[in-house]
Amino acid sequence: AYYEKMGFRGVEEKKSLEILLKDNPLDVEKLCTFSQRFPLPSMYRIHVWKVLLGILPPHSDSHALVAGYRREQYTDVLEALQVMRFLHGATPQVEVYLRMFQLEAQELPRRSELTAPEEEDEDFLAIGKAMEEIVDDPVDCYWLIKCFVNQFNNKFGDSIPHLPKSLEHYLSLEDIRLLAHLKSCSALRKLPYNLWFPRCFAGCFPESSLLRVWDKVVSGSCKILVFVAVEILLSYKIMLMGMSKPEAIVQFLSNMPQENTDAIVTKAIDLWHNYVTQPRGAS
Amino acid sequence: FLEDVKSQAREQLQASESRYQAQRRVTQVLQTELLQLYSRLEMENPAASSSPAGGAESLT
Amino acid sequence: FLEDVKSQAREQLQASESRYQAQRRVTQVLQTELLQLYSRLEMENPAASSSPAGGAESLT
Repeated sequence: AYYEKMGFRGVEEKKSLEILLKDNPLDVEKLCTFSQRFPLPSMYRIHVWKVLLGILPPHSDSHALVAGYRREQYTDVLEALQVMRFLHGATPQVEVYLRMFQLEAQELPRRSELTAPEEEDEDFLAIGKAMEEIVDDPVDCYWLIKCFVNQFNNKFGDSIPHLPKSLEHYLSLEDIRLLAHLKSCSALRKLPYNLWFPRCFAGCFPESSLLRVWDKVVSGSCKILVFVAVEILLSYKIMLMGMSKPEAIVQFLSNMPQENTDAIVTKAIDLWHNYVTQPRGAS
Repeated sequence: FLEDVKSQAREQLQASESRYQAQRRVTQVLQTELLQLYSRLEMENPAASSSPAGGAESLT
Repeated sequence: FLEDVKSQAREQLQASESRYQAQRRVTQVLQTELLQLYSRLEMENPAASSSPAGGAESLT
């Protein structure tokens, strides 16, 4: 009965999204609200992300024209990098995307000073690799990576450093004992935040789980990331309580098992709805 | 009046388009120039050609 | 309705401008690369430098 209900809900959601997608111009705000509330049906996900990230404009009758511009822009940048020998046949695809992104941002190193990607590029590369698994078409993929990264940094760049504090806050409400344990073995400040927040869990989760988190990020929430982290800690509570060395905790969390990531994401979204999207005072 | 707005928009888009095309022609000239230079460098300095190629190789 | 037409035109223009801007960045990078190559040519082949120098000047 539960699955029937869920299935029924899924059909209703899909129908209401289809109605929204027939609007011309598209109501971006409503699409955001939908994406905050429900998981996007996979057949519409890429399209909705493109609209929410501004890759496609609200007016549907401009989509063909704009998509043509996007494709040309992609080709122009790619060709130039090939002519300048920044790229060669064996360059990994994510590195191609990185160089294109750098060229457009006027951050391309000189060719004579070109080295393998730097540590500061790791977030981009992680997000790029995950997006590559999600999106087949390279033009779409490049644009989605570029706009995802740009929107994330512009909107949430200033909030990222505060997310660990927020994690502490919600963990104190959810499981004060676990928090006390992490604090007492001084692991709390050493948790792998850098693998979690700036790259939105790319590389930590299989893409199938990641998608539902990124639905929320693309539609305007970075707080969801905090709740995913809370649920990671909660679901490995028993193991974490048994570890007293911070290095062991960090080591474990940096190489998390991949089995129940779907359940973690589902619980994280529920928890996030409880605290944030449903008015309950806390924000 | 609506037609007026529409035609103004069309003109703006065309202007943007022609700016783009002009810039593309510049790019093409520069790219041709660059390709010629690369091949000249490699012809003139077959010994040193390891260094331009080296730039590319260091990428691998 | 008029606002709608205007905003649609604006969206199209923005996408077109973004394509133009990217092309401009490409031109800049190509120029930098060319200048570097010219100066390297001159260092390595001071004798043959007269002709590449001409090439460099035509860029400025």
